[in-house]
Amino acid sequence: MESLIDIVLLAFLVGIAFAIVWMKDLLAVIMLLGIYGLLSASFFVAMDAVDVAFTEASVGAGISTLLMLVTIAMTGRSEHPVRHKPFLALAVVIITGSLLIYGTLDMPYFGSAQAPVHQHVAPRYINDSIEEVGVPNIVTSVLASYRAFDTFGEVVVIFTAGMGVLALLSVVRRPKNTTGDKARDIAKIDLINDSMHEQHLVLRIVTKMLIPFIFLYAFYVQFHGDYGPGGGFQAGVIFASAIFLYAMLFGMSTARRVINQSFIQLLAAIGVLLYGSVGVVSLLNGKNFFDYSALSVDPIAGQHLGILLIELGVGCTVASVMVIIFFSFADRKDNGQNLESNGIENNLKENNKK
Amino acid sequence: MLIAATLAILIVMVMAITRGIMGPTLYDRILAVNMFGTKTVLLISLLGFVMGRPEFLDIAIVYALINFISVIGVLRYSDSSIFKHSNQQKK
Amino acid sequence: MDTFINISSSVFLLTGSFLCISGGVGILRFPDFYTRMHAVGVTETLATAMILIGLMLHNPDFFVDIKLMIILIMSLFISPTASHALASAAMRNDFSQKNNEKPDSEQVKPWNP
Amino acid sequence: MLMGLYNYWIVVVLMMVGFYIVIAHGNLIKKIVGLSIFQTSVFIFYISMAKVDGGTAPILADGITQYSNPLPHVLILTAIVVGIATTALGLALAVRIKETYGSIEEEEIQKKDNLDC
Repeated sequence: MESLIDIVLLAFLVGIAFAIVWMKDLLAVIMLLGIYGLLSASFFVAMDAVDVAFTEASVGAGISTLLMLVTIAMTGRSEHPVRHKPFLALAVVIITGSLLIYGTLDMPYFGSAQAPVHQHVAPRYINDSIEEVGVPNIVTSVLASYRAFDTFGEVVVIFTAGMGVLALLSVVRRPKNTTGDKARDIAKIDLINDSMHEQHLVLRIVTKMLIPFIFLYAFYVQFHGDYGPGGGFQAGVIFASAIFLYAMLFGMSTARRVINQSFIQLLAAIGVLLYGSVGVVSLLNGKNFFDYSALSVDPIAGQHLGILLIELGVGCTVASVMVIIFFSFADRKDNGQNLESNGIENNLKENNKK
Repeated sequence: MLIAATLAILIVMVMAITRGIMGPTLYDRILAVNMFGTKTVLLISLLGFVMGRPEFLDIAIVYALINFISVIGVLRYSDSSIFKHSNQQKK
Repeated sequence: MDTFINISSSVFLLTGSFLCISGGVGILRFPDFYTRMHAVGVTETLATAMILIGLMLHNPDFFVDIKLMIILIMSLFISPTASHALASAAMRNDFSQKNNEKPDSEQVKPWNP
Repeated sequence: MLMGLYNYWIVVVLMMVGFYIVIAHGNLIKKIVGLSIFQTSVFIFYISMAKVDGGTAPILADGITQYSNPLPHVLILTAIVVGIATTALGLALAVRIKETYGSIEEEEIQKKDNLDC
């Protein structure tokens, strides 16, 4: 049964990948990419990787689809046909692919317990982590304790990517003392937003009921990560997606009023700092960097405290970076639209004068 | 019974993927994605039972939420002016 | 009692599977968007509820049942809302049945190597 | 052998599909989609390697002795989140290119660059 599910899901993935190559409408491509994300996440569940499935579900199917949608709303949705003949590309791909397949012939078979991957450090993690770290979820204990330095690097990469997006896409704020004309424009935009809200009455009410639940669930995932699938990465993404939902239905200006830009930037930095400072504290107490047993008299309690703190740091950083990225894109899009509509109005005025 | 239900859901997934690839309109594709997401929630719940560790239903909850959010996102951002513009051009 | 619960669980699961498949046939075979919408929107919620109730009966563990219940309540909220949003968005964009048969973009010729 | 290596062959096929999109298509968004397919194929490769026959998810519970390998799961978990962050950076670059050049097609960008020179 399990191998049947494996075969079928992978066959779906290949079918969708070929359909993505074939399609020219980028919006359809992105819809298919959403299905692709959902499918690969189900595949991860079938392969026992519940934590990975958790992350892929929220990231691959949710956030990356959203970001790509906002982007193609700015850049246009149809792709030009490929002009030159793709024979060269096809030849390169086929040769590389057949070499890789030749390479797989030496690999240990799928699922064999004697494969070299399972011999080196994994037995130590599986057998000893409950005594050394005291957390039932082995993935969390490896992520947050054994390989904490590695994870620190990943968090810094995420932070840097967020700052990069901010540097590329941040829009210049309007000066506060706007003249009457501009103020009227802003009021008009707000009016348009409000009228759009009137149309989505059902959606707004259901969303209002769902959002507190999503926040609660994000906290559950954050703090239950030691005992089940979950942890800072997943919780951060879920937290951010609740904010996306709010921003999409109630308009960016309302969301901006709820979430302050400088506060969210500060929170992203605080997450990284919290993570790093846990390491520094254990260094000051005379143990190795990220050796949490230095945090408390009882080593297991120290491990628990350390994992809790760094997961909190990861959650803060991931959530705020995702919000920063999404807000940058959405702001960019709204501003572009306002410029466009102003341009159209000006054109109309000129035409009327003529 | 669990296996029969799982097979049924896999078959429905094929149908949803076919509709998602065939189109022909944007809304058909969104419908296919939405349906696919719901079926994924069911598949994950069933997989937990088939594989004998049903305590991981948290993932299915996330799927339900994310599915909703992505449908709202598609509707929100596919209504923008660029798309209307291209529609008008077509007419 | 056990056999009764087993049988009712099987019945729920099979009914749910049947509804799923009928929705799937609907999305594949119906001629235009609104009828497809109808097929999916109607069967989806009921099929989800049936399969989840079947699973609940299948497993008497308390926490698992609570989680299944949460999924059930959420899908009862979410699927009709998503269907409603989709249908109303289609209506608003003047997406009448007449121009349904046109593809959504100017389909470029398929790539053939 | 067919069953033993099926997953890896699928991974190779997916990887090559992503690679093909990246080198043969001119649209920048499509290229990013290709990259993300490539990325997912690597994830699938790692997770397939981690699977042990008869094992279950690496969360300790009573009465279970065989677990799948947790190390690839950890690597891929962080890689997914880093992947979305880098994808967002790529999309931001695409948006800026659209604003500067008025197009995200590789050929048109090249043409404009040649005109400027």
